[in-house]
Amino acid sequence: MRIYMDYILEVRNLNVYYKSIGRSILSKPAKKQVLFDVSFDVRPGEILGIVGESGCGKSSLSKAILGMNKMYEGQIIHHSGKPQMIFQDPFSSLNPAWRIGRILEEPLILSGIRDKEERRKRVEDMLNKVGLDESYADRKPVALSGGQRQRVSIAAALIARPQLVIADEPLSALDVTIQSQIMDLMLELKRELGLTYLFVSHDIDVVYQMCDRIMVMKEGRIIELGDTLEMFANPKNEYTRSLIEG
Amino acid sequence: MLEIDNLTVEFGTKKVLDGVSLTAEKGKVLGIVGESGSGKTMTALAVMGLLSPDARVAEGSSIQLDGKELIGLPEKKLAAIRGNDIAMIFQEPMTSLNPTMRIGRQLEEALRLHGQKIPSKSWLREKVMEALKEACLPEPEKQYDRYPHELSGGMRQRVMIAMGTICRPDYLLCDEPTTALDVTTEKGILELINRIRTEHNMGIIFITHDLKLLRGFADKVAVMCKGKVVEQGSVEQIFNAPVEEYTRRLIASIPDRQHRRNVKAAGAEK
Amino acid sequence: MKYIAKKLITLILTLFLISVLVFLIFQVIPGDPVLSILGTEATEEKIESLREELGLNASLPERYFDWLSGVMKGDLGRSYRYKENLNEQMAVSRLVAGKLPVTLTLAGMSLLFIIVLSIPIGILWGGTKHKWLDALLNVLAQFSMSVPSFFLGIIVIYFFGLIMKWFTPGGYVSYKEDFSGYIQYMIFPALTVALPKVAMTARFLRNSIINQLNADYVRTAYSKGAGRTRVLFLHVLKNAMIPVVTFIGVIAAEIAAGSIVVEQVFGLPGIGRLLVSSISTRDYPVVQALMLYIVSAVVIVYFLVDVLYRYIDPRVEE
Amino acid sequence: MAEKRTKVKKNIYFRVGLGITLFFVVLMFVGLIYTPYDPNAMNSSEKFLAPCLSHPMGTDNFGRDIFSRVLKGISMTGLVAVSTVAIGGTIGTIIGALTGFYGGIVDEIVMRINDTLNGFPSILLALVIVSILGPGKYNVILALGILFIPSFARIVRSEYINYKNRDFVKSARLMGAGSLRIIFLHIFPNILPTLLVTITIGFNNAVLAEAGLSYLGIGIQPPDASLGSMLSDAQSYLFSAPWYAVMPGMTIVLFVLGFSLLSEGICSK
Repeated sequence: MRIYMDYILEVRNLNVYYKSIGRSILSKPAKKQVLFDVSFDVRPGEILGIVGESGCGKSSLSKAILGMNKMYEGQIIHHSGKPQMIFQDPFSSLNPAWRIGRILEEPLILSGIRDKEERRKRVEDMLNKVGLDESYADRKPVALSGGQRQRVSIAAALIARPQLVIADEPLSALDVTIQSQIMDLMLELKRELGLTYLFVSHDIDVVYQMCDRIMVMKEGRIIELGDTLEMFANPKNEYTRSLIEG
Repeated sequence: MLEIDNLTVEFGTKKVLDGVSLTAEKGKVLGIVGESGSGKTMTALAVMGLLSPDARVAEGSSIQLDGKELIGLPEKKLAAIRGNDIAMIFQEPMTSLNPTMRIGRQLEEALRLHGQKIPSKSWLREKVMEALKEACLPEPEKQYDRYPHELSGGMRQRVMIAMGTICRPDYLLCDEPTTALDVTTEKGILELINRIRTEHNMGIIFITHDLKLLRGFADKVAVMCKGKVVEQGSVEQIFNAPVEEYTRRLIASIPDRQHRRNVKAAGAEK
Repeated sequence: MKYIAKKLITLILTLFLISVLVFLIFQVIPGDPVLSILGTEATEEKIESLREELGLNASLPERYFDWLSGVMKGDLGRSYRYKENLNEQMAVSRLVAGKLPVTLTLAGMSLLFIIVLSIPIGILWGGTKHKWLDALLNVLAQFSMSVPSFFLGIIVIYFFGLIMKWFTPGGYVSYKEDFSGYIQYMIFPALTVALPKVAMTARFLRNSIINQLNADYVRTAYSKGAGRTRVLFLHVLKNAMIPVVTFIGVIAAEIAAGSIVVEQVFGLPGIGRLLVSSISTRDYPVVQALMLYIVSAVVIVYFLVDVLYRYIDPRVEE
Repeated sequence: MAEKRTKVKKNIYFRVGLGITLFFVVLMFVGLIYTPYDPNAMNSSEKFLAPCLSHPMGTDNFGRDIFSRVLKGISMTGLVAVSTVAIGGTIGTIIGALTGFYGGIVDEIVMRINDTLNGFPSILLALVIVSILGPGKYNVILALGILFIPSFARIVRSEYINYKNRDFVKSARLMGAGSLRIIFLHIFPNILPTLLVTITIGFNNAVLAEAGLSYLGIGIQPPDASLGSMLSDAQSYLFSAPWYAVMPGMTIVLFVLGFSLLSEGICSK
């Protein structure tokens, strides 16, 4: 085994299955395979893009890595603390009954920070980091715009200092102008907090600007993986070229 | 000519549209772009007279179709125009068709509402078949008796387009018809709309939030923000020499690869 | 078809569960059935022979299957209170058979009233543009849903019976003697059961119509040039009626509950009244049988409504 | 906050409903400690008095003051309904939350039992339980309490199924929140409005069910006063003393109307 931390995440020969809703509780639920022998590594501090059309298995991959779907064969080796996730739909990723302050305090409570004062300070500090002022702490998600909510859900994901963050289509539910602001925010936070992103998206242009390396997926398989600039200069695979020309 | 002049619409005290002036011509594509809440859909609904009851069209607003004023027309006359002279298609293909009525019958209804004389049932069926074929729907005979939920998003949008254009209206309002579709189907729908425009010399008013869609598609572009038309002009003028700051920012936000790359690289040295 | 088969299995499963539940409830009752039949001074071997005859000594599952097979064959055991003749207890099935048609007519007529009255009111209510009419109907509905069925019965008796004299309160006429008189009398109890349910169903239909009116396909219909009435009747009504079918199924249980009380108010010799009297006299075989009948009927209505829902809504996949 | 307050002000149902409900809640507590006359004191000289100043609701066939009996009846019915909703509500909510959140076989079984209990018309199940335990207010409370568990369970379960797949629950789990914490701390506050409406509807059904049972004579037994039993006595004197039936009847109607307007107000807020 490697002694120094070469990789933050290693995935070896991963096959992921889904329970298709069985006819009824009596019959055995049929297993549908969605990922076929996926292997790749993630280096600390990089942004690895996972791109492909809807249904290519990229969300199933992120769910398996986060432990949300236990039905898989193969290995997923984490070399970092608990990975966190940034969700696509800003309207569903925040608890509508809680104030923003309470939402951001929860990860701190769960990571064992007892002192209320320290938690309050870190919540305010995080709000500023994502470009919102402290007064937002008393508001409820319903009073915020899509872009502001996405900033809060990013804050919630990062406040407990994770190392690996999986962003599953974080921009596609937002307006174009807001998308670029969120992109800048994510880049800034990555530099400041030394994060590693797994950036899942169907939009090749967004992935091109954000990611150091790109993994192209189709029907549950990795069909190309490599450095962003090289891949855009001469895509090896036909499908990748059609995605890039778009 | 479809002329919208100083259209102002208020919801209670909030001004949703403020002095919107646009003109659309037959055979040409007028693109309307703006973020959500900019009033682009509201403008289309105002033209169709489908604003919700608590919306108030202010004095001095005017929408004229070939010289005939639409604002203030009795409901009966407006209904005669809808679908026949001006038609509209919507963003959500999933919910825009009646879920419990067969596709064929929903298309027939468009003809029944405006066709003066319907010689026979078979004429009606044949007309619908024609429209379905024109919209490039595979096996139109089979589609006729299907229900909406049995079709894919793209096919449903094609049915919507067939339904909108079956009575050969002069103008077709398209409210973000491809936003809910994936990239390949989107291209197909845009080609279909273009073909209908040229074949029937139909005026297209294409509403979208995605400016880059209009680049190779629209003749004229109007940029809307917070209920006002911020800028309008030919597609070249808007893309190459935008006057307003807001338009420039909109264009800048089109993920232009090289520009963002530099921002990322610049940040890295810091 | 597969869906119906699956639903049939769940129906049988539920009916089985009901029979077990009903059976168990009456095993847990304090007091010995034999004593309540023979009375306390009965001699020892008389008690023993009756105990044997009723099979009370057998084990629980045996008694259950014995009871269940009896039910299948229509033999629901013997009543404690009612006597066939001097020394023989009245068979429950015969006791019930005489009274079942009364309750069935009551439930049937009230269901008819509910459908006939609530649909037009619901359409008027959902489709109307006038805010005041909507508010008025809402207050009326709230009011009629707050009236307990027995109090409503008393009002109907007082108003229609005593003052308007449209019927003679307590003047029940058996269907055997004078069928038209029977139906005429039954109208009033049926109305009493139906009224609160009419309000509920009409309001449910109103909300369903308003939901549909906000759907995108309505906007498409208008954009095709359809008028308001065409949209309401041709497009919205059919979609709005689908959930109403299930709703009517759901209130089937409440119609049964309503009939039990209203039979008491109007003095109708139905199984509801029999049930109440058997409970107060602790005549458990009768109570057991009636419960089995009522609950099975309600659950079967659920099943039928579920299948009907499947049939009229094309969207529902296999 | 100002915008929210005007919405409440404009909401007539809420205000009228709250008004009537508070009026009855006050009456409920008053009835516990004070009544103008002794509700059971018979006074043969004052039989069948029409509503007058000394007897605002008139007197019954034994000359008892109807207003005092109605007052006692309100507090009795109120107490029964409150305890019923408390029992049925808490147990039903817990069952609904657990089956909704965890799902699986347990959920299937509980749902089957729920369907079966659903088959029982409300009155019938209460009748059966009362026939086993015998009438009297404690048995009525127990019977109605059990009766309300399935309806609460069903409504709470569907809420939990709706919320359990939401992203904020997934992110809570990723942060290390345990299931119980998610059920009661994260999801529960979101279902409060629905729960509140179910409680008010439950209260109404409890009042109607108790009155029904007492009317049939197997609910609350004398000497405890109950609006239901008063109505069954009053029915035989309908022609000579209609107010004897109307007074308790209208009290029930207003009591229930108050609550349903309140619940209508809450859910449209």
